[in-house]
Amino acid sequence: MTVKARIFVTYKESVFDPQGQAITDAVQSLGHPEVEKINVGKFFDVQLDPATKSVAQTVSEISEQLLVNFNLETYRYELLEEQQ
Amino acid sequence: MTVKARIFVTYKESVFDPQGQAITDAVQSLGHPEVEKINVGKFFDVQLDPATKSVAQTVSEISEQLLVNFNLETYRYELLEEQQ
Amino acid sequence: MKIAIIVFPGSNCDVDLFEALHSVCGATAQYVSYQEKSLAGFDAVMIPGGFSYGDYLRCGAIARFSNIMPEVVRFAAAGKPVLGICNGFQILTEAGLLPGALKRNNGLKFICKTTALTVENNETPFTNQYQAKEKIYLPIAHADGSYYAQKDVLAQLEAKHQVVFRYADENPNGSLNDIAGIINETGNVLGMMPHPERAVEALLGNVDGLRVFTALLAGNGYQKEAIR
Amino acid sequence: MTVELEMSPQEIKEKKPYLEWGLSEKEYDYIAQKLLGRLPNYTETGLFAVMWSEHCSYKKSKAVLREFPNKNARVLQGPGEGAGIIDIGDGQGIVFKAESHNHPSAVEPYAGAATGVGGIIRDIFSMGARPIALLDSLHFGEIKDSRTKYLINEVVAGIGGYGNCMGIPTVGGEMTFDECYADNPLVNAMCVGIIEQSEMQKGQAKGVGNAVMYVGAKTGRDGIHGATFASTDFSDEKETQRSAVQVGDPFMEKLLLEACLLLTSKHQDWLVGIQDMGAAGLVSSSCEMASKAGSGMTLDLDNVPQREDGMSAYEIMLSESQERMLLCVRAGFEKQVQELFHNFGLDAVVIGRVTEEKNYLLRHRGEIVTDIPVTSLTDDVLEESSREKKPARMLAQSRKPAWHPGKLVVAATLRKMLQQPTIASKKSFTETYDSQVRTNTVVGPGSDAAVIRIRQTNKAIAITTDGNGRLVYLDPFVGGKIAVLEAATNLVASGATPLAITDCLNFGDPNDPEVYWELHQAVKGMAAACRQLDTPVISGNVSLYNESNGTAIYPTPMVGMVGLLTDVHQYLTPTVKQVGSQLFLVGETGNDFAGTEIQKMLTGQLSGSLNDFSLTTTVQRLAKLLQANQAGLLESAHDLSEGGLAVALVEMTLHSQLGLSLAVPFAGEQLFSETPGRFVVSVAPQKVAAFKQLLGTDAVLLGEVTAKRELALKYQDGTAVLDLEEAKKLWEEAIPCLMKSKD
Ligand SMILES: Nc1ncnc2c1ncn2[C@@H]1O[C@H](COP(=O)(O)OP(=O)(O)O)[C@@H](O)[C@H]1O
Ligand SMILES: [Mg+2]
Repeated sequence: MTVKARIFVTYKESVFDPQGQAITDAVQSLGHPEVEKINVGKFFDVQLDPATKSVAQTVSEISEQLLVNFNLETYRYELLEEQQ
Repeated sequence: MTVKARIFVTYKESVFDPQGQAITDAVQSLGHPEVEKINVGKFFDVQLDPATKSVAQTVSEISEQLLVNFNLETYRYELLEEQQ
Repeated sequence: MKIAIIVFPGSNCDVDLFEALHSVCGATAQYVSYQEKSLAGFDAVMIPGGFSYGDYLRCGAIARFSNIMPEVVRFAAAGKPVLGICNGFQILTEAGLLPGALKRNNGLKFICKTTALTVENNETPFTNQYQAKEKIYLPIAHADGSYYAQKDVLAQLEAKHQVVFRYADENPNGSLNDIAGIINETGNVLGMMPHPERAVEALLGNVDGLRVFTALLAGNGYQKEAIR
Repeated sequence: MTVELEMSPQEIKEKKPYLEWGLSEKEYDYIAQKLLGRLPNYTETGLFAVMWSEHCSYKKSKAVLREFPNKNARVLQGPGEGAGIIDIGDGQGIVFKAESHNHPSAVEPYAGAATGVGGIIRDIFSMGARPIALLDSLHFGEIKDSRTKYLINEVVAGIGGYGNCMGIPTVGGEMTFDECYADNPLVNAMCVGIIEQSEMQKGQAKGVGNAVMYVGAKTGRDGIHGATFASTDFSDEKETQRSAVQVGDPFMEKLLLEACLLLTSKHQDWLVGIQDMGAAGLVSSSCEMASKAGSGMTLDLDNVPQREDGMSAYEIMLSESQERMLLCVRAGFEKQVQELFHNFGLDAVVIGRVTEEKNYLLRHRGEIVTDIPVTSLTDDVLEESSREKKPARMLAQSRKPAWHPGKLVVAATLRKMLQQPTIASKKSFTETYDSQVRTNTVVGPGSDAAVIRIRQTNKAIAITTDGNGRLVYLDPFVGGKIAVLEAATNLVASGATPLAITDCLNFGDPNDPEVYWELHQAVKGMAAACRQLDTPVISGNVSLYNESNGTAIYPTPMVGMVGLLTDVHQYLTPTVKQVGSQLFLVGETGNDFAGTEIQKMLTGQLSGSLNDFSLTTTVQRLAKLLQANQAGLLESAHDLSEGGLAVALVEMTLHSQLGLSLAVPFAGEQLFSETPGRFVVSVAPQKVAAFKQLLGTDAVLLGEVTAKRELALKYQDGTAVLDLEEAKKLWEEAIPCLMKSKD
């Protein structure tokens, strides 16, 4: 069986995100005063077989080992629906 | 009022994503045979005021103008719950 | 002194480092593949700049899982000198040998230019041939060189004089406290974004980086502090 | 992905899908009747269409390209291989080539520019050479709308993104701005490599039974029909129908580079031939390798590493996925080659064999999908003769009186001119290129030419790219001469002896007789200059159909020239060095205002005819200057190009703290004349006598270097003073300011 988990990685609140800032500025200058702020993050869609290890465990292991730099970033994850 | 929309941007299926490949390889070689594949995407959390323009309209406008490169990428969006 | 230059897939300043050590300083340097499992026989380790693993995910994130890295960690723990330049610095932070992280430049672009630096700590094995607070010029060439660490970590770095190089006239990338290079607490692991190996020959217009290497090669007795 | 149902040969004949792929009815009939004696199937028709496209076959430009000189005693490899090679002594060669990626960059600027760089790098290491430098030649619309700014930012980022990651320094180039390039920007890249002559490779597949091996990235549906796409002009309608964009992976290419160089330098006994998969991917690389060696070849397409499911033979053969190479490996060494590549984490797979029969045989899913003579794809192309006609605009121009700027307020004009994007500092772009990696860059971006030291020797090479569409537009023949001459003057001003050139011929639709005439005349002019300079054309590239919605760009041949310094320490830069040095103008100044920066700035358009000039006299002047430099008489040198003497003088002071006090023997406006083949040099006081004696009347003393940070000018009808710190600021800030401004 295969399930899909989506891991969201974002900068911690206290970390300045120059890209988010640049995109917010650009969007506003393109004529979107209705946009107040844009934050940028990345996500990882992990396709995995939960037979031997729980999804939660795989996700926390790979996030801690590789996907997330805890100096800067935090993460959350969710399971994706099959039809996705 | 302020609402939050999350725009997900991913490569189109046929586009080669070297980064996803490299991360998949790395995770597997770290001892995660249960992981079959990792795809990478980015997301934008857009904080906006829907008083003058609908969320759907703002999202489609800024995606087309700036956030998404339609040669390579596609997007979807969802509204985020308030407490998020 | 025999120096190991670690080569990862995607390293590209390895040759420059080798030439600086070998052709310019006359030192014994040897390339060591990321696949190796031993650093036996080496007296110093240098991790060159470049784009290990294409800088995919985060700069240096994937490289730190190579075979050689546990050995580099052991080498550092033994108090022997380790120098990481540019991508090498990023790898050292990802590996936890140095605190903090290197983020995308505030201007979001790759920058290649000469920057002014102040030597903040001239009591390290790499900088003891510079004057205290000496102003020098070294090239940078990176897209992700903005140093970040949490407040308490920064305070500690400052308190313990672990900031070795600071950008002087202008901060090119948004580094906190204008940090361009830091050393670990024990004083044997240096990470720096500027490229001293690009500034060792008058023909190329700059020799301000030379003393990083000559200091290490001369080994002016500063290691004793490093070995607790 | 849906598998398209392929048309039968009969359906192809009736429905003529090949017309859309760029094959004409005449060509189709010739293939069916004369070459095959039967109707080609779907895959075969696709192969012919792509191989017979202008991009692969040069069927329209071949006749013209024959006019280029391409041999002399130094040429080790002329046009025909991945790149040309020139002898620099000590058993070493310099390998170089330039390539255009205009159309892909217009569609997807980051990936287009990046894969352009990736492609030209593969051309260099496919010869067995280590790439040591990259240059670019970029032409965009005026920096005013957000689309142009986006194109500029993305193209520059794509070039830097690829080269920086590869660890190949981008050391120079050129960048101009003109409305004609707004929808069709020109993105040309040049790569230079160094080779041990004993390690030179060829793209050939010979020796019956030898293996054809595929190495590098997997094949996807990227850029299918990219090559034929490049051969038909854009219209907005087509822009929406384009096929998958090719994305580059410089990390993969870095691994491929190191693996291939290990193979070519250490294991020559395993290797018969090597070629990169560029335009038209697997088909063009494989059939060219076979045809060059007079061999036949069979390929088993099921063995081709694939990234996507259900790819047809047509798609596999035509895919332009990046970072792939094709090898011909001596039978029995396949395992060793495989292992070598595996050590770099790369795929290496036997996909076919060299055969005795001279046919090109492809198998896919148990069927023979192609069986045609190898040479039918490469050698039997119907060369097309084209009609030529002198453009009507030229005839009209020649009847008008020449444009003259009239009396000018020199200082104000100069200040304004320093802010013209074509003249202003490009530092905000070149700073995003790693120009120093490999630590051989003696002179990087911002001088007349880049100077790269050759390690383990006392030598250096100098490299430049130049092109000036405006001049070629006004007079293709004289403009073509000037394009080559300007490259040569840039090298001489850097202290180097010009050796050879590569080129990219960026033109419009060759079916337009006026465009074809421009192409032909420009090549004639370039060839004449190359002959006089003894700088053969050892490689190059043609990019036609540079039009959008029916309007062509200026005809813009780009010249990439390489020169040699036998002693690296003799390199020169424009920057003046010390107070008291004497400044000389070398070469006569005329009223050359047609197509100049001053004309464009003051009138907003180009008009007039170019004055022809003597190549013999000019080339003699270059030789004398080289002689003066070799005798150690020059302190700095700068050739005059856009903006004429006025701009050149300012440029010589920009990176110093010094000033100039000069008197020029002509009228104020002539400070902006762009008479080709001129230089300004500075000479230390104690060398002046020797310099004067060598140069004779060719050099005119203008004045001297001062400690005051100003340019003080006397001219026949007035005086001018320019604050150089202010001038520098204007020059530096012009482009960043334009790039930031809101539309
Ligand atoms: N796109 C570019 N890439 C790299 N270097 C560039 C680029 N554009 C301009 N330069 C550098 O800026 C300098 C001036 O360019 P240019 O005005 O074309 O010089 P010239 O007129 O002497 O040929 C050259 O050193 C060139 O290398
Ligand atoms: Mg010049």
